[in-house]
Amino acid sequence: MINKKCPSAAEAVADVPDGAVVMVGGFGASGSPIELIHALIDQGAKDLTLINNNTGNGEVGLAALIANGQVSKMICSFPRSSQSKVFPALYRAGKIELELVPQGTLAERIRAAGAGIPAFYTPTTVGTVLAEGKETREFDGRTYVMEPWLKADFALIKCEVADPLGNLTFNKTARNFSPIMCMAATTTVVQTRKLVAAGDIDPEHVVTPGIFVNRIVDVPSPVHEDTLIAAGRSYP
Amino acid sequence: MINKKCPSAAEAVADVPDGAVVMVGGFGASGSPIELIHALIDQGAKDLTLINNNTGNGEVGLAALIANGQVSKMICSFPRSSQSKVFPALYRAGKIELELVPQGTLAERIRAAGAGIPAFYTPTTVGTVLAEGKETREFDGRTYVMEPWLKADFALIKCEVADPLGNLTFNKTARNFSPIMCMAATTTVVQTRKLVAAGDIDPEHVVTPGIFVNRIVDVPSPVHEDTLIAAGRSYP
Amino acid sequence: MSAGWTREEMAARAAQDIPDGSYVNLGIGIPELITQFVPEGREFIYHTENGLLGMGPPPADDERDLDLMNAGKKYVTALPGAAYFHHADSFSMIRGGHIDVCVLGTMQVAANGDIANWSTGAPDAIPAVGGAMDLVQGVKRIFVVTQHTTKTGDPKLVDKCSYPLTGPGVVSRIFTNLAVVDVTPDGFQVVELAPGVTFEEVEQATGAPILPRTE
Amino acid sequence: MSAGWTREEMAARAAQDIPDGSYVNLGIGIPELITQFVPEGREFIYHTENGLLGMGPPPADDERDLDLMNAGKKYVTALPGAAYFHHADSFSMIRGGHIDVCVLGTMQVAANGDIANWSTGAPDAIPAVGGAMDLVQGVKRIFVVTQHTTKTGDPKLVDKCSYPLTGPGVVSRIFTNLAVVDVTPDGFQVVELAPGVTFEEVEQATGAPILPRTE
Repeated sequence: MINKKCPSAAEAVADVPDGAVVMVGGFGASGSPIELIHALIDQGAKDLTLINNNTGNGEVGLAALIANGQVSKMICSFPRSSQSKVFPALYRAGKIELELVPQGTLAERIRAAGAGIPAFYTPTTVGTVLAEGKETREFDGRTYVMEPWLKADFALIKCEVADPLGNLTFNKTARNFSPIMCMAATTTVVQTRKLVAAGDIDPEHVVTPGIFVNRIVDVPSPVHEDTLIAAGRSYP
Repeated sequence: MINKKCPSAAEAVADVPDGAVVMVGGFGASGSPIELIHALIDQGAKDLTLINNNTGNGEVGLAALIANGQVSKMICSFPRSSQSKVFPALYRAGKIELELVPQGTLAERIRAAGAGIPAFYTPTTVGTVLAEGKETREFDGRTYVMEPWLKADFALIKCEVADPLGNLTFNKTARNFSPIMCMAATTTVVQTRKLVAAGDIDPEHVVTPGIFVNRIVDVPSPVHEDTLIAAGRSYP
Repeated sequence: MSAGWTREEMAARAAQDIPDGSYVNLGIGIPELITQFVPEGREFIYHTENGLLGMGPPPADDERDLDLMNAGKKYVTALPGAAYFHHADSFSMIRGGHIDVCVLGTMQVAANGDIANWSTGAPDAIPAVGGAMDLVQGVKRIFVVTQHTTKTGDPKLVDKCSYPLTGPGVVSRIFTNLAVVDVTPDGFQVVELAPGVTFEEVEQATGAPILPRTE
Repeated sequence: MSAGWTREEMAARAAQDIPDGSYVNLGIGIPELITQFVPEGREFIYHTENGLLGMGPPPADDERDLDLMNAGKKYVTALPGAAYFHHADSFSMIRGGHIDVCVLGTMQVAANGDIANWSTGAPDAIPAVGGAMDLVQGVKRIFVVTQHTTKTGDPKLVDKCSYPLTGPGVVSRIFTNLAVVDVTPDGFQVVELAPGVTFEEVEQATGAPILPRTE
C-alpha cells in the first residue's frame, strides 16, 4: 500500500536546500505548522524565499525562522501585526527583501501555479502603486492587471486529519492557504494532528486529495503559536 | 431567517428570458438536473445558449430541451455520444451553433467567471486547430493560449443535500461541473434530493457555500437520465 | 464639536442601508460594530477573508477555538449554516462580485470615490495591504464608516487622496460622525445630517466641494 | 500477421513501464485494460476527469451507483482512500502536472511526438474533443497504446499526422501489437520487439523512418 508517512519532522524537511522557495500554510497563528517550521530551523537551510500571508508573531514559528537569519525574501500580503517584531526590524535594517502581494492575488497566484495557469488577469491593484510596472489590459471596458503564477519548491502544511495516501482535512479557519499551497509546491510536507487509515476519510469530505501531498508527519499534539507566545516562549 | 427555497421547479425557472445563457450541471447523465430542465421545456424560453459538457442523451433532459427547438447555441467539450442523436441531427442541418471547448478549458473558464478573472493562459490547444485565431503568449519558454471567462445568466444544478441558505453537497461524480457553475451564473437554481435545516450540514463538508446559490427546489425523488432512457421515455 | 453621531450611531446608521439577506464583509474598527445594530427583521451573512461564511459573534473567553478566527485575527464563532473554504475560494467570492456590501474604515476618501486606507506612504513604514485592494475592486458596494476628520482636525473626505490609493473610484457611500455622504458624478453630496449638525459645519470639515441634500 | 502482442499483452507491457505509486489517467479502449495487469508489488492510483481519484473496478450489475461513473461514462467504483472533487480541481490535477502518466489510444502518432486522436477532420463529422487536449498538455508522461496499423493496414505511426492534432510533441512512448517504440530527438526508435516480430516487419508497418533498438 502507498504510504506517504515520514518518520519525523526532521526527516521530512531534511532535503530543503539553501535558496529554496518555501510556502508555509497558516493565516496568522491559525494553521501554522509550528513543528515543521522548527524542524526547518534545526535543519538550517539558508537564503530561503518564504511565502505566507504574514511574517509570524513573537519569537516562535515563522518569526523564529526569520530571526534565525534563514530567510532572504518574504512574499506576503501583511508583513506586520501587533505582535510581529522580527520582520519589521530586519526589513528596516535592509536585511530582508519584501514582495508585497494583495491577499486575494497571493491566493490566486498560488492556485494558478497548482492548476497549470502561468498567468491571469485581476482587477486588484488597478490604479494603485502596487500595479506600477505591471502589464494592464482591458476586458469589456474594465482594466485588469496581469499576474503570474507563484510556485514553490516546498510547502509546509498543518492539517487536522490525514490518511497514508495524503488525503487531508483541515480544522475551521486553519484551512486558509493550506489546500492551494499543497497544489503549488513540488514537494508538499504535511503535519497532521490525526493519522487515519485509507478509507477513514469520507471521499466526499476530502479537502486536499492525496495527489497534492508528498510526505506526512504524525504530530498528534501540535503546539499552537498563540499558546507559545502567551507563555513567552522562543525557539530554538 | 434567510430561506432560498422556491415552491416549484416551474417558479424557479419562470424568469429565464429568451436569449439567456444557461449553464446546466452534469457530466453525461450523472448530475443532470432533469426536473429543472423539464420545467424549462414547459416554460418555453427560446434562443438559449446552453453550456454543458455534452449535449444530452435519448429524448429526455438536455436532449429534449434541444429537440424542442429552444437552443440556438451549444458550448461543450463533447457533443456526441453513443446515445446522443438530437444534437448531431440539428448540427448537420445547420440549425444549431457549436462552440467546442476542451473539457479542462471549459471548467477553468467557468471557474474564472465565478472568481472574477476575465482571462487566463493555458497550454491546452496549443498547436491545434482549436487555438486558431486565439492569442498566444510565451511564459518561461512555453507557449500558452489566452482564454476568456465564461459567464451565464442562469445555472440549473442538481445537488444531494441543501439547506435554506443554499449550502450544498453533491453525490459522488455527480458533483462534476456543478460547484463551478453555481459560481459563474447570475442566478443559480438548484434542485436538491434532500433539504435540511441550516446547521445540519457540517461547515467543514459544505462543497458549495450558499453565497453562490439563489433558489432551491425540493426534489426528493429525482428521476435519473439513464433510467428514463432505459425505459424508453421521452419529454414532453 | 459635541453634536453628531457616536461610533455606535455611525455603525447603526450604516446598518440601515444594508438590505436584508446581504452578504457582508466588515473591516476592522467601527465597521465591526455593525453586527450589533442589524435592523429588526433583517439578517446579514458575514464573510471573513480567511475562509468563513456565516461568521458569528466573539466567543466567551473559555470557549475560544484557536483555529477559528476572523481576518483581523480575532477569535470568532460560526453560526448554523456556516461554511469553511480555502483562500482562493474566499477571494473568488470577493473578486467575483458575490459579496454585496463591504464596510471599511479609511484614512482618506476622495470626491471621485477613490479610497486610501492601507498606507501613509511614509518611507519608513512597513507596507501591508492584506485583502483591502481585493475587497474594494470586487465587492458590489463599498461603504466607508469614518470620523469626518482626523484627530488633528484634518479632513478625511478630500478632493484628492494624498496617501497611496487602495482603489480608484470604488466608494459609493460614506457614514461619518457628521453626515451620510454619497459619492456622485458631481462629487460629494450630503444624504443626511447627524442630529444637531448643520450643512455648513459639514462643508467646513470636508476637504472638497460638497453638495447639500437634494430637497 | 499472427505474431505480436494481443490487446491484453499490449496493456500488460505498458503497465510494466508505469512506476509504483503513479497517478494514472487511462483513455478509453485498450488503455482501460491496464488496470488488470498492474505488476506484482506495484500500486497505481487512477484519476478520472469527471472528479474522482482512487477509481476502482466496475461494480457488479446490481451494485451500480448511477452517480458514480468515469470519464467514459461507464459505471465504476471508488477504492478506500478515494476523493471526489469538481471539474476545475480535476483539471488542475491534469494541467498542473500532478498526474504522472496518461495512457491514450490514438488514430495517429508522429515521429516528433505529435498525437492526433480526436477528429478525422472530415467536414461532416461532429467535432468532439473532451479532455484529450488537456491531458496531452498537462500530464507528465504521455503513453500511447495502439495497434501498429489501422484495420485497413495503414500505418498509425507516421512521419506527420494527417488528422488534426490533439497536441504537438507530447508523446514519449508507444506500445503497439508489434513493438514498444520511443519518440526520440531522432524520431521513432524501437525499444522492444513483440515475440516473433522482426525489426523489418515493424519498419514496414511504420509510416516514418524508425531506428532499431540500441544494443
